[in-house]
Amino acid sequence: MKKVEAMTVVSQRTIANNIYECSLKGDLVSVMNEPGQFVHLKVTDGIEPTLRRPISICSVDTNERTFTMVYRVEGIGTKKLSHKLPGERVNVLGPLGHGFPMEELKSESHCLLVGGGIGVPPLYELAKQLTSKGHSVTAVLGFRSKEDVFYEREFSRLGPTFVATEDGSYGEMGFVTDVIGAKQLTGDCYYACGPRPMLKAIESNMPIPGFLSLEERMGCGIGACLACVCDMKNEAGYRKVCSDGPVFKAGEVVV
Amino acid sequence: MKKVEAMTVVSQRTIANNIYECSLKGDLVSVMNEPGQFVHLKVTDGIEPTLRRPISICSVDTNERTFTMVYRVEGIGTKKLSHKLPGERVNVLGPLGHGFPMEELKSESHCLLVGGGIGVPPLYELAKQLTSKGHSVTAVLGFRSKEDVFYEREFSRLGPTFVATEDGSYGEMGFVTDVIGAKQLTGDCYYACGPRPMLKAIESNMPIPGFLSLEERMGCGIGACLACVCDMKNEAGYRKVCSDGPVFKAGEVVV
Amino acid sequence: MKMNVSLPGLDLKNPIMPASGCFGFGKEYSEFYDLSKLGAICVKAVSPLMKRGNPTPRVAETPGGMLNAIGLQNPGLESVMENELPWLERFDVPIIVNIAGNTIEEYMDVARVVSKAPNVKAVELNISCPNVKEGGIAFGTDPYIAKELTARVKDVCHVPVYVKLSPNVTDIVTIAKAVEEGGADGLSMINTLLGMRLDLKTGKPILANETGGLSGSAIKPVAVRMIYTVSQQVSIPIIGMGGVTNADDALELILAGASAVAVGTQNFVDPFACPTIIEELEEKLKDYHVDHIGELTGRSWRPSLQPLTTR
Amino acid sequence: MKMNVSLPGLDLKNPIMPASGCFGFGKEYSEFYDLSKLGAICVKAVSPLMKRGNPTPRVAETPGGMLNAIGLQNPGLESVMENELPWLERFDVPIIVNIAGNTIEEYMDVARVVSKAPNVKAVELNISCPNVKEGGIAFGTDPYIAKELTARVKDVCHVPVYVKLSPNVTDIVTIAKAVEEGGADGLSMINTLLGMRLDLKTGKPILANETGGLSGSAIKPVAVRMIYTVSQQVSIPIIGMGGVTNADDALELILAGASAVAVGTQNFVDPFACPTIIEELEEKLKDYHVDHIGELTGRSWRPSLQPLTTR
Ligand SMILES: Cc1cc2nc3c(=O)[nH]c(=O)nc-3n(C[C@H](O)[C@H](O)[C@H](O)COP(=O)(O)OP(=O)(O)OC[C@H]3O[C@@H](n4cnc5c(N)ncnc54)[C@H](O)[C@@H]3O)c2cc1C
Ligand SMILES: Cc1cc2nc3c(=O)[nH]c(=O)nc-3n(C[C@H](O)[C@H](O)[C@H](O)COP(=O)(O)OP(=O)(O)OC[C@H]3O[C@@H](n4cnc5c(N)ncnc54)[C@H](O)[C@@H]3O)c2cc1C
Ligand SMILES: Cc1cc2nc3c(=O)[nH]c(=O)nc-3n(C[C@H](O)[C@H](O)[C@H](O)COP(=O)(O)O)c2cc1C
Ligand SMILES: Cc1cc2nc3c(=O)[nH]c(=O)nc-3n(C[C@H](O)[C@H](O)[C@H](O)COP(=O)(O)O)c2cc1C
Ligand code: FES
Ligand code: FES
Repeated sequence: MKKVEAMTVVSQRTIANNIYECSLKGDLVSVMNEPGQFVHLKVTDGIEPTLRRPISICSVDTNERTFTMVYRVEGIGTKKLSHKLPGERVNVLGPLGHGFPMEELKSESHCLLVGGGIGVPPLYELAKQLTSKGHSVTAVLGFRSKEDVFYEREFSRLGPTFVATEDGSYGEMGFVTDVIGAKQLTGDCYYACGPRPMLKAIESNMPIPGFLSLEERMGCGIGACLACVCDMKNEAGYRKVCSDGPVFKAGEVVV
Repeated sequence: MKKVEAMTVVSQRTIANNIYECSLKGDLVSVMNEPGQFVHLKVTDGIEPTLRRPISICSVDTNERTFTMVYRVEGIGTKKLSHKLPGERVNVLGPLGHGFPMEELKSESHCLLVGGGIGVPPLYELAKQLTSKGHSVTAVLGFRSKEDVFYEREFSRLGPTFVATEDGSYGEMGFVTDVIGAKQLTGDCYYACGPRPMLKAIESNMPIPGFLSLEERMGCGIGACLACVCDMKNEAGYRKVCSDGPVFKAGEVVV
Repeated sequence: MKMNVSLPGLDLKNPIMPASGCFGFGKEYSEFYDLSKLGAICVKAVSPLMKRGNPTPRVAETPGGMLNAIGLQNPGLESVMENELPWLERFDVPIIVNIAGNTIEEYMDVARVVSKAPNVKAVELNISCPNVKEGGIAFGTDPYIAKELTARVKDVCHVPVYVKLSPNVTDIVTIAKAVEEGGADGLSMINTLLGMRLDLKTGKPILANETGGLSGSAIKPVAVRMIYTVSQQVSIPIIGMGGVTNADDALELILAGASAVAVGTQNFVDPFACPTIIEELEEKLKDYHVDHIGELTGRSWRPSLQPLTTR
Repeated sequence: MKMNVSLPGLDLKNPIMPASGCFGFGKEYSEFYDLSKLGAICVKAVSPLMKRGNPTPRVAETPGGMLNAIGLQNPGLESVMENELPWLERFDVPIIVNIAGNTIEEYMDVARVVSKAPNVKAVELNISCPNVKEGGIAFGTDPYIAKELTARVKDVCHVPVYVKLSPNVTDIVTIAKAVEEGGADGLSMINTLLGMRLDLKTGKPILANETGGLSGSAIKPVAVRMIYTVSQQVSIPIIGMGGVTNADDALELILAGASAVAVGTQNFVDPFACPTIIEELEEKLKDYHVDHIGELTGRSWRPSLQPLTTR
């Protein structure tokens, strides 16, 4: 049976402009094994805010029974989350959804990881697992501006890492797709997570197979409320981002 | 011009079953000089709960710029208040209303103070001010049960103090009116605060002049919304508990 | 046995059930607890043919509540009969099928068929969905149509018929009485209030459908007053819903006049909402002077000489 | 001068005013700040004779909001003319008098008289109070009566007439159009939603009046959707209200279609609510591509080629 757990905050810090990194400890970590899955968080008792908030799992430390999230403070939910201090509890439903599949990779594949903004975090656990399985990774991370950049160092440790900023204040100027084009980056497959326009551009430009992680406003997070559906490309049906995704094979759904 | 202030919690402790004593520090203390006035508290940012909560001023320390409240945890508002730790802020509107009048007392008057449950706190600052002005006080404090009793020692320091409990588990068994009758307590006047039935009984039984402090569900707390009106006894008009009261001369309004 | 409730067609172990649209067809929540614990399950609206629903975003949050504009997406009658209802047979729990249609005939078509499924013990006519262009709410705002619809569905339906009322009306009592006259066996109330949110950056509605249905704590006082008013005017039982998050909220709806209570939005907040409320409710009942929860229904207006609580 | 708004009868320094019933006749709040800062002041409902209102308790809290059943208590026309309105003359601020009556004649009587007071620049007909037995809400649910009332008051009133609509109706557009046809110069919307709370210990309603009017954050999505819908169907301006607690909420109502915004419940939460919102709003305007706040009215549905915000 699935569970929810009041997990304990073990660390909380700012790592970029409005970007926080927070680690939680608890039993649910033992079942967090697919990179790209997310948790659905209740950041407060009571009704303000009412709904849970979906946040990706950024990295997992099974030994310590902790996992880490990286999130941007947007509105009331993420703001309240950012106020949680070590020792306080956060109610966690998860891990939810289907993550980035790695089973079908040939051994020693080379994977291109493309992340934009708060789409970067789930790629980090993916990068760790890919490299530990003997694959190699190249990361292309896009941000708005210099002060928004995070986790460049972490990714660099796992493979070549390129950073793009929209205003050119750090790394390459432009979008991730510009960098990919300019540096002619490629691989056996790609994994991408970020804003819709980025995913659209990647999907239509990349000649190699790939996987896209989608975002959608959610209610239940578990597939029951039908808030988060997206259309399939080639059939009449639909997919739920929360339970069928958030990761889909490029070409499967309408981005 | 009146102000609101984010005052700082300097202490918070349990003093009886579900009863908390909390002191706040700030500039508003300088204008808290009428015993029987109350403050209207916003215990949280946001909408849960939405409204302020009225709590009596129990004692004032002008030198320390602190005042103390004693309150029972009833529902969400008082519960959230009880969770505030020293250093945290509480938004205070006040002091509000009219307190217990002392100007018309002849010198060295004897005053009977009658309090029931969470009606006891405002009488404490009153007792302090009366005795410091040279009057004498006798206090009759009623509670449900032994574990609900508070401030007996504090009142004893200022004058003879009788405690009644409904179940007889402490002090005299019965209601405050029973004690007053049994001990034939009287004085030049009385001041009473507590539940409606108690106030009614006191008003109709006491042959001496007196003052009653009323409670009513409030909106604004300042006289604008007309939530808290009570009828006058002898004329067609009405009074607002928050701004004309909470203290009324016995016989002025319908209790 | 303090908690069981007997309603037309429904023998409930307890008065708590998930509300339609907030529990899918049960599969997802069955991964959290044994659905046999529930008083009943009210499944997502079923229409004759598969419905794609509205474009996304379909939900937006509001103070103390949420807006949804799912638009009655569902796999359609045939698939529900073949896949969803048989799957639910593994649980010892009565199923209520919520029905949506564009025409009276469509409601009849679905009712005729689903009411033959062995575990379907009642149907609920959704005449109050604010999120579809045709049918839905139109049926719920006109007492004549509401009555006619109820009567025609009654003719073809093999199980009792509950009609789910919209709160977006001037006079809910008239509608309630009309469907009672039409032969309804019970009422469900309330569906969502019509609401809307704007994105302050773009200035546009957050929901692709523009408006949506408001649910959650924010609407509870509206539900209480409607159940209180209607329960005094009709003699058929009411399944109450609207903003129930805990046992106290459920009690409030029951005291107002509901015989059973459905939990909607709170399932999203806490997947264990229903079983938790069932446990807490049983515990709370100890504070009340009653042998049976049914005695609390409508106690806000039903005269009684006894004090309600032991405290 | 980005913030001034010109409406029939009203030259507002800014679009923010306290809502009727949530500010008395201004005296209490004048002890907190200079009332001349306000766009306007809408005073408590005035009836021909003094009204005692309902028994207490008159307020109860709900999730994200509150219920009130004040019952239009007020000192009556004469006292308002003699005491309240002259006192308000010390401030440089237009006054809107909210009018309540049991009959059309009563509305007319009050309008005829108050509209002669020098600082009264508009009246607001409260045809939507849920807390009185007669008049009040009845006028607000029947489009024919609403139109008739508006027209008759227009005949005798010396200042523009705004009509305050009830949200407790099936079809608010029909009512809005009816009062527009009746000659209304503007609309105020929304009044409170009908709601209720029960005391779980006694089982009885908390409010002595049983039901009350729901206000506060909880109702904001209902206000947004009604203003959005109505503003597209009428050509008279709308004073928007319902759940405004900060400048963002005010902006949401303006984008939905309001030309000015009234703040109700939030005055109780923060006596400085109105001046604070005025300041924040002026600050926020910098993020919008507009020279004047009026350009934001109805931008949720008004076509525009420009992006709304600079961010
Ligand atoms: C599968 C998934 C994984 C995500 N992972 C991350 C992550 O690792 N780090 C991170 O910073 N953000 C992530 N997001 C986005 C994050 O959920 C939103 O930023 C967050 O919900 C905003 O909540 P808020 O209360 O701060 O903002 P508000 O604007 O107050 O939220 C209001 C409502 O809108 C919803 N909402 C707002 N923005 C989004 C969004 N982009 N996606 C989905 N719902 C939204 C909220 O959940 C809430 O219901 C993820 C979203 C999804 C769907
Ligand atoms: C002038 C005045 C002075 C008071 N002084 C004290 C004091 O010194 N110590 C103390 O413990 N209590 C005092 N009270 C009572 C106190 O205000 C309530 O216990 C408190 O508001 C309950 O809030 P809650 O959120 O905990 O309970 P809830 O039941 O959740 O409150 C719900 C709503 O009901 C109102 N309410 C509930 N009970 C009362 C009540 N008895 N009087 C007025 N409003 C109520 C709340 O303010 C709130 O709006 C005083 C009340 C008044 C009017
Ligand atoms: C996401 C969502 C989907 C819903 N779908 C339906 C539906 O298909 N049929 C229906 O009758 N009601 C539907 N409802 C309304 C609920 O059944 C319920 O009446 C309403 O949400 C109020 O209860 P709550 O406040 O507990 O959520 C839906 C509500 C939500 C939030
Ligand atoms: C205590 C109280 C008294 C009110 N009295 C009146 C009134 O006399 N006349 C009126 O038209 N509206 C009255 N209202 C309704 C408000 O003017 C406003 O329409 C409603 O509260 C919604 O706004 P809010 O959510 O900002 O409070 C009253 C509201 C409250 C809370
Ligand atoms: S969020 Fe409920 S189905 Fe995906
Ligand atoms: S609480 Fe508003 S007038 Fe007393």
